[in-house]
Amino acid sequence: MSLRGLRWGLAAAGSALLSACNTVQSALAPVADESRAIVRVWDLMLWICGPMYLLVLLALGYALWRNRGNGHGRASERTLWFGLLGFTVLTAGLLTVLTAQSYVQDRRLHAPVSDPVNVRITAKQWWWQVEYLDADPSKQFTTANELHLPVDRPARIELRSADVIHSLWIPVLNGKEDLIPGHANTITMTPRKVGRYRGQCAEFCGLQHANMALDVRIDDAAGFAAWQAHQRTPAATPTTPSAIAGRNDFTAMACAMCHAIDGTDAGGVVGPNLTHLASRHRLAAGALPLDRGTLETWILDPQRHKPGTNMPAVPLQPQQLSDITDYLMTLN
Amino acid sequence: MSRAESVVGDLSELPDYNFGSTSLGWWGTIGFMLIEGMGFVLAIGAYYYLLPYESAWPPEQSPPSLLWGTLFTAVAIASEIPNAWIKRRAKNYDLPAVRFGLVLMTLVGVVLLGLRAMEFTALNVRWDQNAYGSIVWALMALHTLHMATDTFDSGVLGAIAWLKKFDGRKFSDVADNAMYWHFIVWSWVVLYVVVYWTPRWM
Amino acid sequence: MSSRFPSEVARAAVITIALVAVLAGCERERREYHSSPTSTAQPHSRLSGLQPGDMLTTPVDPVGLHYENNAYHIAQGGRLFRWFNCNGCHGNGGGAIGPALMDAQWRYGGRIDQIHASILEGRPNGMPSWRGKMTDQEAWQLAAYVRALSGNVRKDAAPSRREGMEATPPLTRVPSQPPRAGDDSAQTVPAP
Amino acid sequence: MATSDSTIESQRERGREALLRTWSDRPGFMGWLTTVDHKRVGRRYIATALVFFVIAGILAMLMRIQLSQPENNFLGPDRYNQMFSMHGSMMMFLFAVPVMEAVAVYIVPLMVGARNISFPRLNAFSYWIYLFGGIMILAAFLLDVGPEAGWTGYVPLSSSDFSAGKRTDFWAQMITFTEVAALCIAVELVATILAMRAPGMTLRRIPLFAWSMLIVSLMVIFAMPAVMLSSSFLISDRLVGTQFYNAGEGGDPLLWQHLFWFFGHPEVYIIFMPALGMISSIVETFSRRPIFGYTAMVLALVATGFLAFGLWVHHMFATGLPPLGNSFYTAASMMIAIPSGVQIFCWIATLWTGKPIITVPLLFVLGFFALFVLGGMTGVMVASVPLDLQVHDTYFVVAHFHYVLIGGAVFPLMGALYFWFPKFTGRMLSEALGRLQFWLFFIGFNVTFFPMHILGLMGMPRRVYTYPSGLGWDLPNMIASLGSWVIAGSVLVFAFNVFYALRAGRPAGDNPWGAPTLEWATLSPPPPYNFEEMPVVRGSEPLWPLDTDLPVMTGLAKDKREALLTTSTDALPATRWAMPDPSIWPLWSALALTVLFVWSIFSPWGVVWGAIPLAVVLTVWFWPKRSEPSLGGGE
Repeated sequence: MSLRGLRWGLAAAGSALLSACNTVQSALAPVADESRAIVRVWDLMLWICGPMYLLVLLALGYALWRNRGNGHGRASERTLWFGLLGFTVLTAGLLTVLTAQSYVQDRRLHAPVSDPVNVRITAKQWWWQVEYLDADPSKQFTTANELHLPVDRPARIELRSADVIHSLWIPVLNGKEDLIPGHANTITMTPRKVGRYRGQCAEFCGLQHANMALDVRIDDAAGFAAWQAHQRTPAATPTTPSAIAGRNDFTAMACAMCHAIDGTDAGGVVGPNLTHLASRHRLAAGALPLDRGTLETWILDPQRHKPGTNMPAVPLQPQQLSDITDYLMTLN
Repeated sequence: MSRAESVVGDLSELPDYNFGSTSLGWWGTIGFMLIEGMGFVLAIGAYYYLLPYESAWPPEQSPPSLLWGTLFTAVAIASEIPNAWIKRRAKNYDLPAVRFGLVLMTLVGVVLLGLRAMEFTALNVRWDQNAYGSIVWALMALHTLHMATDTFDSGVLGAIAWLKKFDGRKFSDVADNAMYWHFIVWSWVVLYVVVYWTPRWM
Repeated sequence: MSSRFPSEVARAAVITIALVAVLAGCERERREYHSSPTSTAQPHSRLSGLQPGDMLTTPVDPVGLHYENNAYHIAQGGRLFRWFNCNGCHGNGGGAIGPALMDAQWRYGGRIDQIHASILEGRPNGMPSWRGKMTDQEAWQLAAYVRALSGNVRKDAAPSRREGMEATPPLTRVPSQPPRAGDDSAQTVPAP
Repeated sequence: MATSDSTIESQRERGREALLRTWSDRPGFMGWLTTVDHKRVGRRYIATALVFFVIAGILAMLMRIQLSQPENNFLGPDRYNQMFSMHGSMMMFLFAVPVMEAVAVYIVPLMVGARNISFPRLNAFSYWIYLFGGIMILAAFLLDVGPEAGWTGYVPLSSSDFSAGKRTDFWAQMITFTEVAALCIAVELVATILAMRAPGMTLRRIPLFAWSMLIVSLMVIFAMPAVMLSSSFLISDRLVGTQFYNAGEGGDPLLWQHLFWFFGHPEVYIIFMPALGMISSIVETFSRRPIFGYTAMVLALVATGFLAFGLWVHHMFATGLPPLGNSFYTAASMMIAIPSGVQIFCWIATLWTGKPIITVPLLFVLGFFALFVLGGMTGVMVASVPLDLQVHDTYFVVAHFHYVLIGGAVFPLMGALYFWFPKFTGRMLSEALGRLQFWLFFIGFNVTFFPMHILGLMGMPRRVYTYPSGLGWDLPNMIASLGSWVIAGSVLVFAFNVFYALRAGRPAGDNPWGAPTLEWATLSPPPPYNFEEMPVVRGSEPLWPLDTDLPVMTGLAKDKREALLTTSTDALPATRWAMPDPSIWPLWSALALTVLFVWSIFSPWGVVWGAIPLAVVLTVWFWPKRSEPSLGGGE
């Protein structure tokens, strides 16, 4: 039975691996109340199901071993019936324990929260529109593909879909919740650890389902406040000649049909809001890291990096391309 | 070469047909009634699943007009009388009665299909206007499909009764056909309440 | 051993089909992300339907056919039609400030290349020129969708009802209305 | 004395010749097209299903190549999406369900001692419909019109707005094809098991495989209408603009998920409960004792059948349904582990108290224990709402259902094929090659699918055509991709084993394994009439002890096709039922229906006009003909 050995070995190696090198998108590296509650369920499951599995296989192995050499194994039917009864009762009991644990932890996921950060995430093929809601409209702002949350404060996220069904999944914070046309779902998460994490669309949503990631940042209270304040400001006005040319091109050309940059004439609502593009860390919903080079190649031919994305390759003169890139890189 | 056999009985005296659960025709009919019944149940389920998604039911239209639907229901229920009669006659191997009855049932079916056509004109909603219209049309179409098939069956059986040798096996087919017509009629009565009266009670 | 027959039958079928596939291919279904061949010649559609002598016709831009036969491009066109707010003037094709697009009336030609030109070049009395505001491919996709609005589309490529509030009937059920008025647009694109 | 023996013997000989004349198919290709023999139909059903299995497997290999390393460019997103959609759809609709029903079509009538399946022509019709449906979807796929929204086809992604063209229509129509085929077989099996059992085979003596097929057939009858309804709604949404799933016009995308999973969850049990029956046959045969706890086993099967319909919501925990309702479905989903546990216990107890002989069929059953129980454990995990919210739609779930479906269904199926191959063909498969195949399959399977548990927990969603490096996903994916080649190897070994056995396999006697059920009481392969005289059953293991005579009842006609119908509970002889002769009309009807289905993909009028030829051929099918006196065609 070296195989089961191998399997458990693999399992151990695997968990070691994942705790070692992936803490940004692992369900077993929880940093929020909700995800920790879920890991409690996981632990109990492992401790009950693992031994049960071994028990069954040992019983099977023994049944074969004791009858080796064709010796007839004996046990009266009556004993067997008692055994069956006992086994059934045991199974039922363990399942009851698991159901109870599952129910208790599920309650935590839906516990009401006080004074949450209110965010509305709208999923679109294939990116996330992130709106920070506020009683005071002037304090609301919109960004994309990057979610900032303060540590030790619950966040209440409204989930909307603009086209097909998507599913918001940030494993380190909470389980997933679907974004469904015509349905208003919400999910709450209470981060407990500052850091940068990763979320991803978990419901198959078409050609670029694979490249629909969400960059998640848990900031300390001060950092979050600063970030918010900055995001509320309109876009920086370009100073260098190339950036100025770039802005003029941007607003005059196809770009402005889809993208908005607050404080300019560009008011498109089809694509991501670029007001503070340069302050983000990833491009095209996580498809690329964000720096001047990647941004330029992205604008040059989006279909090469994200085949099927709705952003077209706008024909540009080399000069225009570099101007626009310069301008966008000033939008921090 | 199979193993040694010991003869313990003889079957040659058994009948070569039967009515009910010792005839395969009966099992076939039951099976397909179960399948189609399940289809109706789920479609009705979908109807009531969609209902709460609208503030009013029907959303903007007025409910289906009662005239044709009610007329259809009346005729359908009335048709149970000849239907039960033909089933009884079939069990008595009364060929003339069965011949006459099958023709009658076929005609009834044709008349009902005519009435059904009128019903579709009086639903007051198109299938592509909203989900309400879609599900109403779906329920009606589903039932019409099954009614049309059974009418066709009766027609074919009738033709066989007039043109071909009609043995006991065929009589039991007639009985099964009558059983299927019960299903058509009573499943409709349920659908009638759903399609015509739910909107009025909502 | 008849049990081997079906597998052989299936295999044979698959092979023949593969050949068919190689020969035919399925223009209708291709998802083209990278921008396809764009038209070089801009057809100058006349501003008047009147013309001395016999009706003079310019050939259809083959690029147009390419877009017109592709379900994916037509669907993308429908998306752009909403995103670029064509509804603002053309009211879901029913017409408002701008002319209706669901009828057989075409002032500047109902051929796809003519519509493509109308979008990019603009037309008198209000239709702005979108050249530079959208890519050539997007214009072609829009043009293909606009033709579908009046049923001028192969039925197996036409989009059906769309998600959301229903403004137009499903284009699969719009009766085909070949362009009537307008100049050489009377000659419609032959459906392959 | 000797003379009388010889006269009896010659009488039997003449009887056999008469039966052969009556029950044989027409010679040649025509006979192949017109046969209504459940054994020939069953054999070709199995063969076709295995071909589809191989094709779907090749698609899986290609996907594994694409995923073997991050940011791979072997397949583009469009191709990849079509491939995983095809893989899922083919495995579920064209392989798993059909192959199980196919084995039943062959075995069940023999097992209950019948001359043929209850509705032989419907059976042939079912096969043709299934074949044409499969060919249609493959053709569509090769023409770039393959499904692209996954085997679950969730709306609105599968709506015409987001799946332009005809791809999804072909997929939905393929479902209609396969469901029609499956429903026909379900009705046949129910009728066969409840009305055609050998005299004396009371409900308490029905072999467990027949029991499981009876329950599976009933589940098919109650589950499949749901998916037929949902796919019809989808097609009409896409074709004539109905609004069932359009949230903007009072419809709801979740209606699809409810209907689909009301079918989709029982579907899993429809696939794996036949396997339970196969396991019981194999375990009983090779532990040389009756299955322990027969009653408990039957009750467990029935309980599973019922519970399976109460679980569908556990595929929808992430859609935001009311939490309390979800907890209810958690409880129900966990409960289904109890009947499974009961059966596992009974099998182990049977081995425990028997004389187990480890042959290849039993080897595959042992593999089943190791894999299915693990899949069952992860099943308990995904039943828990909070845990499911993490692993749902990740590779953890991919691992889970492959352990349940391959470990729980394909391993027993392999065992069953080794077990019944002698009956199918009269020849034995090689044990040595069998063991080689088993170990390749077992090792390859674990290497491929175990790492997926880890991938899922590490946050890798399913249905992604590529993934970034640096998330710790690279190594497990590479391991999984390598493992898939080992599985491919085992399939090749199996193919060779079959090929070799058909030509040079050791001839098998009537009952090479010394098994207790009736299918082993006749020749291998069985004659067209299955049994010379109707066998009579006096216990739950009719052929044990092996050296006793087989009690039979004589008197069924030998000069025309007759089968014996018995009462449903006590199996008392009731009717000598005339069975239909070979006919070409099931094939024509299947073709007519195929035309209707394919036509309706392109125009709703296809349903109307296509119905006319269909009605014509069906009428001819049922019209009494001279060629079939027993059906009242004669004068």
